[in-house]
Amino acid sequence: MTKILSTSKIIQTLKQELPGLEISGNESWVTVNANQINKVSRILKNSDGLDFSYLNAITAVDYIEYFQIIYHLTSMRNNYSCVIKVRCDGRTNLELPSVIDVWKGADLQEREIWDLMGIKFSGHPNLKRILLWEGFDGHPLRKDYLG
Amino acid sequence: MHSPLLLDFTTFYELFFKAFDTLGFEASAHWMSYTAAGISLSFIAINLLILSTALYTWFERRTIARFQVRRGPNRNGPYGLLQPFADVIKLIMKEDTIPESADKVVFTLAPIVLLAPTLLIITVIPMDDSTFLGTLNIGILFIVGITSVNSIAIFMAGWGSRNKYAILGSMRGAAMLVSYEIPMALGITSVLLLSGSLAMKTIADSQLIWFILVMPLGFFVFMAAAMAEMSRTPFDQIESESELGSGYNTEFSGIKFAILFLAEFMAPIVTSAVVTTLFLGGNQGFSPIPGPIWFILKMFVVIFILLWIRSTWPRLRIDQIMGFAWKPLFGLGIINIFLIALESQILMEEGKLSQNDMLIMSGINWVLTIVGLLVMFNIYGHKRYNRPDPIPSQLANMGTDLQ
Amino acid sequence: MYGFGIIKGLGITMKHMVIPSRQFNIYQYPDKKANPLDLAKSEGINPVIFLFSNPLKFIKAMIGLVTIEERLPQHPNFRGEEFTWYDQRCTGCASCAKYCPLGIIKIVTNTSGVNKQEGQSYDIEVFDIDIGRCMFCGLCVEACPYDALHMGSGFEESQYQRSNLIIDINKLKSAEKKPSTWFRPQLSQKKHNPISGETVDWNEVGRHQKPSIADQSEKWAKR
Amino acid sequence: MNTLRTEPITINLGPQHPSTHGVFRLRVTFDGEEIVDLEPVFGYLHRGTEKLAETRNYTQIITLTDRMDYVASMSNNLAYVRTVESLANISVPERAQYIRVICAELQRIASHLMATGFLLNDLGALATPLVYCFREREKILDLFEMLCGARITLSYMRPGGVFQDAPEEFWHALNTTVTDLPHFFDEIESLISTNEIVLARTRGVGILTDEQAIANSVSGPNLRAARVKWDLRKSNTYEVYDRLKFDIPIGHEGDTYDRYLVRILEMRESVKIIAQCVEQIDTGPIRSNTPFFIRPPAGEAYEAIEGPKGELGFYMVSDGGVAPYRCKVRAPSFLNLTPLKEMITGWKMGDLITILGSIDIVLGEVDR
Repeated sequence: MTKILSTSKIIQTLKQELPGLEISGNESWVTVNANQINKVSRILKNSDGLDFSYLNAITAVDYIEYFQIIYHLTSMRNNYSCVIKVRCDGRTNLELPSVIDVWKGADLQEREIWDLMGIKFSGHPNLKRILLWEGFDGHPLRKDYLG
Repeated sequence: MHSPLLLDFTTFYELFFKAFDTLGFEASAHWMSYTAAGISLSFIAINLLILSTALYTWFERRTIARFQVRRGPNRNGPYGLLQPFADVIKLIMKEDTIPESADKVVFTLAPIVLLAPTLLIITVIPMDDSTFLGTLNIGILFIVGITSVNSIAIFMAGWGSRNKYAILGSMRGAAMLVSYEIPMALGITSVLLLSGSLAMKTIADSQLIWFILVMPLGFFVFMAAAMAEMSRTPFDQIESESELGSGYNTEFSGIKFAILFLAEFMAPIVTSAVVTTLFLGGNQGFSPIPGPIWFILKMFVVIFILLWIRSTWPRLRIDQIMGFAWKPLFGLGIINIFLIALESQILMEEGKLSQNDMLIMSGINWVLTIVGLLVMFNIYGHKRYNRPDPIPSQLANMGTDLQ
Repeated sequence: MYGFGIIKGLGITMKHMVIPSRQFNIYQYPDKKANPLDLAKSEGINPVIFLFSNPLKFIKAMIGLVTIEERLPQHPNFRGEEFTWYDQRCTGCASCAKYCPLGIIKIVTNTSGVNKQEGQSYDIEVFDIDIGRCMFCGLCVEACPYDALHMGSGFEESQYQRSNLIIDINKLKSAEKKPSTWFRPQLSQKKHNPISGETVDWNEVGRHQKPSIADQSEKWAKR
Repeated sequence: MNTLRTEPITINLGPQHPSTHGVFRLRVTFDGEEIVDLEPVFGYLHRGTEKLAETRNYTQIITLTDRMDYVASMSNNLAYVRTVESLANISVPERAQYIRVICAELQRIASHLMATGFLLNDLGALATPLVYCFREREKILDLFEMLCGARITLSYMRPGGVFQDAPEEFWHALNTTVTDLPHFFDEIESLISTNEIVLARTRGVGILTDEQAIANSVSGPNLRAARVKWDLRKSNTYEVYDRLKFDIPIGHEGDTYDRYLVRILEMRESVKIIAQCVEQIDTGPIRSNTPFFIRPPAGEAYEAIEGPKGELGFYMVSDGGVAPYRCKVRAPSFLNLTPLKEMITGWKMGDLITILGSIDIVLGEVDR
């Protein structure tokens, strides 16, 4: 069974590596500050105890007041998983550091999130609409989009 | 021995001459009967060939369907025999479009240029003791010369239609057809060495033992080259459906497409006729069945093998095809020529080979071919065939407690 | 051995071509070319007698001009078109309309005033199923609490106009009652076959018998 | 030869192209026959499944999941209902779990047969292996027809089980199919696996190394072909997979041939799994008592299964209502396309088609 890695260990490691990091968590997920997700992901991938080499999925959820980006990670070598959440406040000009330089698998998923949710990923080399055509008005997966 | 088919130029000429002579054209009867015989004979030949092509498309579709556990066309007419005619009618009734940016002259000419050489080849095939054109004493040279026009026609079709897929297909076609001329010529040369004549009829008659048995290697080289020349699987790069859509004929429609396809499906018939003449002893056979029937039976066998191969093998990549032409096939062709030349030089007496000589040759050649191929396969294939057991990557570990 | 793989492949395709058991197990929809033996069999006579009694047809069959109908084999569970609906069982609860993921069932009911004791207080005026948009998921059939709606087994319902694809209440009432056994274990237990079998009456398709008025009143009295 | 200059040409491969497996489009730049650049263009089959799911209730979404990976509806159903069960804490009876596993494995065989057939079609084998594979797939579809009345869009599973028990004749038909299939695999392997033309076309072509595969979130047979022994059926076992014995085949180096071979080997394993399931299955209920309008408590769940194409996951957020607040699909074919450029660049036109065919995408899932 893939175990869920205890979030306290993740928080501990992250705090050690990044002293000024805003971080909180409950038993099933860790919430980190949006601006530092790139640095966090680098630590998550490269630290010995964590070793989250595989990015399962990136999901964005629209909670009206804020957007939540959820990273599902798996460590294939140690067979455990974790969930990292990032909060993005506001509804316009949302921007988040891209994790594509850590996990290449984020490429298409970040493009999809930009396309359907309208969250920009700074540092993504090819942030274009993916499922809809260029020039499409609005981001359809948002709750306020009325097709 | 007189031709039972009567499809002989001299016979026709004499018939017309008699007719014109009795009608009173004394002075001009010669050239008039010459023209009339030519026109009527080519009319018959072309229509026969087109009809047989139509039936061949039906045969091909049915046979491949059988290989694939399907039924094939079976709705139009008994056993779907009218399907090719339905196809032709549909194609003729379709709008004949020419792309706006196409080179219109080249585009229009391409189907005709592709069809003409294929039609011409049949004139020198000795179905019986004579051919349509009488005995042309350079028959095989004529065939080699006339088929080289194909590459130009295919390039014309691709270039003229100004389509990227078409140009890719035709570039492949031009490169491939030109390359495979050489092994084909090598295969033919080895036949010529034994028969000592360029005339198709003489080649067929000189086969006291069929040349396929005398020189299996030569047959293999010629067959592979011929398959590439008519771009059949595994060499169908020119119009590889899964890669280029349709290749050089992407932009063609209507009657032009029909002509292109006519030429394409005529190629196996003509090629099998050539193979029958060169390697399967032409119209040789035993007596109750007449020669032409034997010829057609052998053609059917060749066509069937082509279809069998077509429905089984995947296609090679373009660079592999080119490599196959220049590396193994060219080499095998040269080796074959040397072998045949050496053997015939030793065995030939007064420029003639007896049946016993040919038997000895076939024995030596078969042994040499099989041993050579086995050695080559072992050297060439050993590395590719055997692979060690896979080693799991160290990057993942599902836990040892499972299993 | 390198070089023999392609020859082995040729053997496999040849095997498929020549072994008849692989070749003649092909269904031909909607009809197949009948050979004389089939025809004689279908008419129930000896092939030799058939040859003499009907030589023209025999020759026609020989050259493949005679066709006989052939249907694809179909399991009774098949969920297809031609919904079977029993108006005697339907109470107009509109569960089916509510469960439909696409919302293509339209029901309009009216109080009829008849049969109030039996619970049929609703008169169904409109019952439209737009099978032009239907995806035959069967959720409506699964939802029906009184087993009034069943799937059918057909699939040849093409029409020239979309409007013809709407099955209205008259069509449903007049349609042949051959329900599919999909999600109806009571029918599959009876080995009902919608393709070749009999029509089924409304009082045979229920999961449970409808209680009579006497039963119901007794039940109420016990309370 | 510096004076001889060639010009690269750009070709639109698709959306209408015979071997892009649907309406996929690739903007490819060729230098002669060699590929120097390519850009995949998605979205020609985008139907907004995730948005549609937000307006339907939990049972109705099952019909939407059928239409994502339309050659493996059963796996989609399974992944979806597992997520709903985890969200709403629904338990599943044991018989239903076995039936689900049987269905998922049958669907895996069907999907892999299609992938194999189309790979050979892309290689140019004139549809003969494709027709043979389809003939076998047809038998599996017949089984599904017995089971749930449909052949492609099955909608068989429900949160809390499956909606109807398998009829008697299903088990007989399943037995014959399971005994027949290994013979067919032998046959198709002797037709394809040792064919020198196939070897020449696929060995060493389009190599995806294990590091690349993991970094690019590749999953399923493509990941295992790259020597990574990772299968969610073992690593994160679900349903009754922990009671079944099976191997996880891996490839040698991650080329096109390995991706093909891993699929064949996986089908053989699937047959073994089905045989074990048939042995172990017991009578019992097939569906726990679940309402049609499920109202899971507010929360979220991510459940993934090993689908035929890879890790098929659903992430669902519930706000306590009858419809999910957010339903995200982790589509394996979509993510398997991430390393496409790395794999294809530098190869020839013919290789592009075979590499794309060996990745085994389904456009309904890529574009959702």
